[in-house]
Amino acid sequence: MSTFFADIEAFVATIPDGAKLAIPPDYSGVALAATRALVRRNIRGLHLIAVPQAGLQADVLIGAGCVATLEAAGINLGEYGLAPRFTAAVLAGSIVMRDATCPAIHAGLQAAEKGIPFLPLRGILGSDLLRVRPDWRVIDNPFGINDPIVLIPAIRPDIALFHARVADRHGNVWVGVRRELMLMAHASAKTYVTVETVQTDNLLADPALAAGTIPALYIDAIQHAPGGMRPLGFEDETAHYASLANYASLAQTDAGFMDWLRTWLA
Amino acid sequence: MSTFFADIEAFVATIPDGAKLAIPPDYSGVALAATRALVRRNIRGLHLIAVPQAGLQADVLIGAGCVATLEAAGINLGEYGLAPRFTAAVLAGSIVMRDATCPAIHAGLQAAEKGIPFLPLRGILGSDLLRVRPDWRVIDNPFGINDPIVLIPAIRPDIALFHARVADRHGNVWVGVRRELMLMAHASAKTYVTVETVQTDNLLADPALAAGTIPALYIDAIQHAPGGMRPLGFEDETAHYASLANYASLAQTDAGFMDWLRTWLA
Amino acid sequence: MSMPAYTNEELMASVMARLLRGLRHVAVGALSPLPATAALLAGALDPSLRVTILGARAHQCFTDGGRELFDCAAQGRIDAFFLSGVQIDGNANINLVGLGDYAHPVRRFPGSFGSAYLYHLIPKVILFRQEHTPRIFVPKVDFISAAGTSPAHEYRPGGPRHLVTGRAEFAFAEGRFQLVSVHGDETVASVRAATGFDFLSPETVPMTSAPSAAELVALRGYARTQVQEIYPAFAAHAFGG
Amino acid sequence: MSMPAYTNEELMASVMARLLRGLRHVAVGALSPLPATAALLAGALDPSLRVTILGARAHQCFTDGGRELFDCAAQGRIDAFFLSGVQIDGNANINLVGLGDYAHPVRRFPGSFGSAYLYHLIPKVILFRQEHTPRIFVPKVDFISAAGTSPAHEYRPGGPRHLVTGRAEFAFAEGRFQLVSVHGDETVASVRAATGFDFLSPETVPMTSAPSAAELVALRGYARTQVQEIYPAFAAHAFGG
Repeated sequence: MSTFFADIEAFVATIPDGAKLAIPPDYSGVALAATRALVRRNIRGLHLIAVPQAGLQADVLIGAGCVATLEAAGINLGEYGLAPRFTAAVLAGSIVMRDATCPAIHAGLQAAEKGIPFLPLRGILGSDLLRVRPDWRVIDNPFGINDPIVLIPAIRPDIALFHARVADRHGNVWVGVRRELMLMAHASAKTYVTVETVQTDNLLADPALAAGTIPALYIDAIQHAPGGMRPLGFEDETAHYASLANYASLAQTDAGFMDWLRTWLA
Repeated sequence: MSTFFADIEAFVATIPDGAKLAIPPDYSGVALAATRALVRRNIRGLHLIAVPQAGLQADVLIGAGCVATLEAAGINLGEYGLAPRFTAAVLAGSIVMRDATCPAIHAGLQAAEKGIPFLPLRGILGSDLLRVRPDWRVIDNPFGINDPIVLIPAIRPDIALFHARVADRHGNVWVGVRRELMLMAHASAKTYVTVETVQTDNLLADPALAAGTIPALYIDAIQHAPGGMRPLGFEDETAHYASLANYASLAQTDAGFMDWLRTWLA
Repeated sequence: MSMPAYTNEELMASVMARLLRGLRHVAVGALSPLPATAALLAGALDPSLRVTILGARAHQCFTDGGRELFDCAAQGRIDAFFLSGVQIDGNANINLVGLGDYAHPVRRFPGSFGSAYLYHLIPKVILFRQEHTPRIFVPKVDFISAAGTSPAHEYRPGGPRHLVTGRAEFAFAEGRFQLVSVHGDETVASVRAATGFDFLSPETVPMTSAPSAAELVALRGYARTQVQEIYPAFAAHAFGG
Repeated sequence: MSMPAYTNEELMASVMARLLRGLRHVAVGALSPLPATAALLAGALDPSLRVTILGARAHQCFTDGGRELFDCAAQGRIDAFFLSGVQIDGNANINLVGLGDYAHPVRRFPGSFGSAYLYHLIPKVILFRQEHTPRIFVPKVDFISAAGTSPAHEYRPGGPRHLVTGRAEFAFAEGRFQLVSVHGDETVASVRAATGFDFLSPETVPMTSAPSAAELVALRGYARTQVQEIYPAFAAHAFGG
C-alpha cells in the first residue's frame, strides 16, 4: 500500500489544510524535514494531536501560523523550558488548546485502533480537565456500584506523520520499541513516514526486526529523508539539546522566531 | 523480579490448585513440559483461559481431570479435528465451558492490562454468546444515539504460563511478534515462562531484540526447559503435526487417552 | 455426464476467488484450506490484492499479536473474510458451538472463534460449506455463534454477502439467500432438496462457470504449492490435474 | 550559621530517597531531575529497588510504547512517583496548566501530562517543589490538573503522601498537610510565612536529618554520574563536594 515519494515537497503535497495530524514527541521520531516542507508550502488550519506531548515541531508550526488546534497533554522544549510560540498563541487566543493527560491520548488512539467509540480510563476524576474537555464523559461503571469512571472518545487522526530509522522496499517501517508510532499508524486513516534509510531486505523476514516493524498495510507514504529530524538529533543527544537551546533562546520573541524560521527554511 | 528455578517440579509447585491460568494456542509458545509437571503433581480445579483458543495442552489437562473451567473462543487439534477429551467432558457435564469469541478474550486482557473494568467491543450483538455469557453487558454507547455496544469485563488471570525461545540472566524474555504473550504477562498477576535457552547478554540492550522482549518487571518465574513444547514442535511443523495426529487418534476414547497420558508422563 | 476436468474444491475455490475481484485485502482464518486456496488464487490473478492467511507465516504481516486481525478488521482495512458453520440457517446465522440445548448438548464443536465479531465488521463475508445437506443448511441453527442479520440501528458495516457450497452459489441480501448458479448437474430442485431452509430463486438458474484455463493454471501451480505448506492433507486430495 | 556541607538539592534528594525505603519500584517522569536524583540515590542504597526513569535509556525497561508507564501504574506495579506543580494548594491539588481564567490565562504552562491519572493510581505520590513561596503554595490552585483528594466512593488506590520542598518536609493524610521537619535554619513560623495555605504542625518540629555520609557518597558518585547523562544542566549545579 505504501507509495515511495521522490521528493519531500511531493510527499507533503497530499497533506491537506485542516488535516488532523498525529505527531510524536521530540524524543521519538519527529519528521522535521517534512514539517519544514509543510511550512514552506504554507499549510493552514492543522489540528495537531501530540502523542501525547509536543515540542519543537508543534511550536514551530504554531509560530508559522499553520495550526488551528493543538490537542496535547503538554508541550515544552524539554530542559529548555516553555514552548514560546505556543505560549504566545494561547495568551493571544490565536489557537484552540485541547488540554489532555498522556494516558487519555493513548487511550483515545487505542479506541480508534480497536474501532470502538471510547475507552474507559481510571483517574482524572476531580481534575478541571473534565470541565474543559466536555467530550470526555463520566459514567457509572456498569460492572461496579457507585463507581464513576471517565470515558475517552476515540481519536482518529487523518494522518500520522513521523520519522523512523528504516523502511524496506516493500513499504514496511521499523520503529523498534517506539510502539506509540505503531499505535499512531493503526489508529490513523493514513500514515506518512520519513526514514533515514531504505533497505532491500524485507524487515518482516527477520524475526527480530519483525517484532518492531509496522507492516506496509498501514503505511501510505514513505520519503527517504536522511537527517529528517534535523535540527533535532536522531539518536544524537548533543545535537538534539543544542538545537533546542538555540531555538528556545531565539523564539522568545516574534522577531527572534521569524529570524530562526527564515534561516531554517532557507 | 524473575526467579530462576532449577527444576520444573519446583517451578510448577507454586501454581496452586484452582489457579486462573492463561495459556496461548498451540501455534504460539505452549509450555508442555510445565503442563506435564502440573499433571504429575495432580493439580486440580484449574480455570483455563485460552488466549484466545486452546488445543492439545487444554485437552490433556481436561482429560487428566485438572480443569474445572475452560474459557475459550474455541478448542481443537488444528487440522486433526475436535479436541476429544474436551468434547467428552462437555457432553458429560464435567467441566464448565465459558464460550467466548477471540477478540473478546483479547479485549478482556487488554482491560486488565490497562487496569480498567471493561472494554467495549463492536459486533457480537445477536449472538447467543451474549445469552450464555451474562457477564458480558450491552449498553447504549454514551457517544452515540440508539447504538447498543457490548462491554467485555476485564480478564485478570492469576498466572500466565507459556514457553518462549530465550530469556536473559536479568529475567527478560524474548517473544518476538508473539505479542499476545506480552499482553498475557501484562494482564496477569504473575507470569511463569519456560524457555529454550538462557543467555547472558541483556535482551533489552539490543534495540532489535528489545522490541520483542517482555521486561523482567512482568516475569515472576523462569525455567530453562529445552524442548519445553514437546511433543509439539517449536518452530518445527513436521513434529508438531505428527504429535497432534497421534494424540487425536489415541484420545478418542478414555482408555486410549490414558495410554497416551501414561506414556507421556513416564 | 462426463467427468469434470476439475475437482469440486477447485470449482468452489474459483467461484470464491471471483467474489474477491477488485478488493484490496482479503483475510483467511486459521483452519480454512478452501478459503486459503481461493484467496491465493485471487491473489495470483490480481497482484494488487493483499492476501492474509492466519497461521501461515509467508502470508501474514501482523506484528501486534493475536488481536491485530480483529483491530485491523474494525479499522476497515479488511474487505473480505470467509466463515462456515456446523449449521447455517436461512437468515445466515451460523453455529460453530453445538447441537441440541447449549447446557446439555448432544454434540459439541470447537466454538465460535472470531465469527461473532468479524461477521459484523468485514464488509464482504463469504459463507462456504462443501457439504450441502439438510443437516448443515437448517431452518434455524441450534446456537447462534454469529448472527446473519441485525436491526437497522445496530452498528454493522459488515455481514454475509455470498454463500458457496459444493452444489451452488447464493447471494445474500435483505435477509434472504438467493440462488445464483448451480454446479455441474445440480438443478434448482436438487439444491432445494438438499437445503433445509427456503431461498429465493428463478425457475432456472445458470450453471456455475467452470474454472477457466488461467484459473486452473494458477490453482494447480501457485495456489497448490502454497496451500501444501499450510494444509498438506487438504492439498493431497483437493487439486486435480 | 555555618555553610552546610551539602546543597539544598542534595538535602531534598536524600529526604525524597528515604521515602522510597522498602518499596519495589519507583518511577520518575520526564523532566524531573530532582526526583531522578532521589530515585537513583535510593536505588544505590537498596539494589532491590527497581528505578524507572522516563527519557533515560539506561533506566527504563518499557517495550510497549508510551502507554506502558500508565498501564503499568494501573496494574499496581509502580509503588511511588513524583509530581510537582506551578501551584500546589492545601488540599494537594496541583496545577500544571496556567494562571488566571483557563479561557483567558495570564500565564500558560506546558500542561498536565500524566498527573491527572498517575496521582490516582500510584500508592505513594511524593510532591516536590524546591521553590517554597506563597506564589507556589496557594490557598486554591487556579486550575486543578490533578486532584489531591477524592470522595470515598471513587476508585483511588493512589494519591499524595508526602511533600518535599526547599524548606521543609510535610506528610499528607486525611486531606491535610502536616509539617514533619524543617531544613537547616527554617522554623515552623518561617515555613508558615512562605506557605499560602494552612497546615497542621506542632509548635516545634525537628530539623530535617542531613544527608548521611553514605548518602552523600552515593549522591555524588553513582547518582551524579547517571543524572549528568540525562540532565547535564541540573547536574552542573545541584551537587556539592
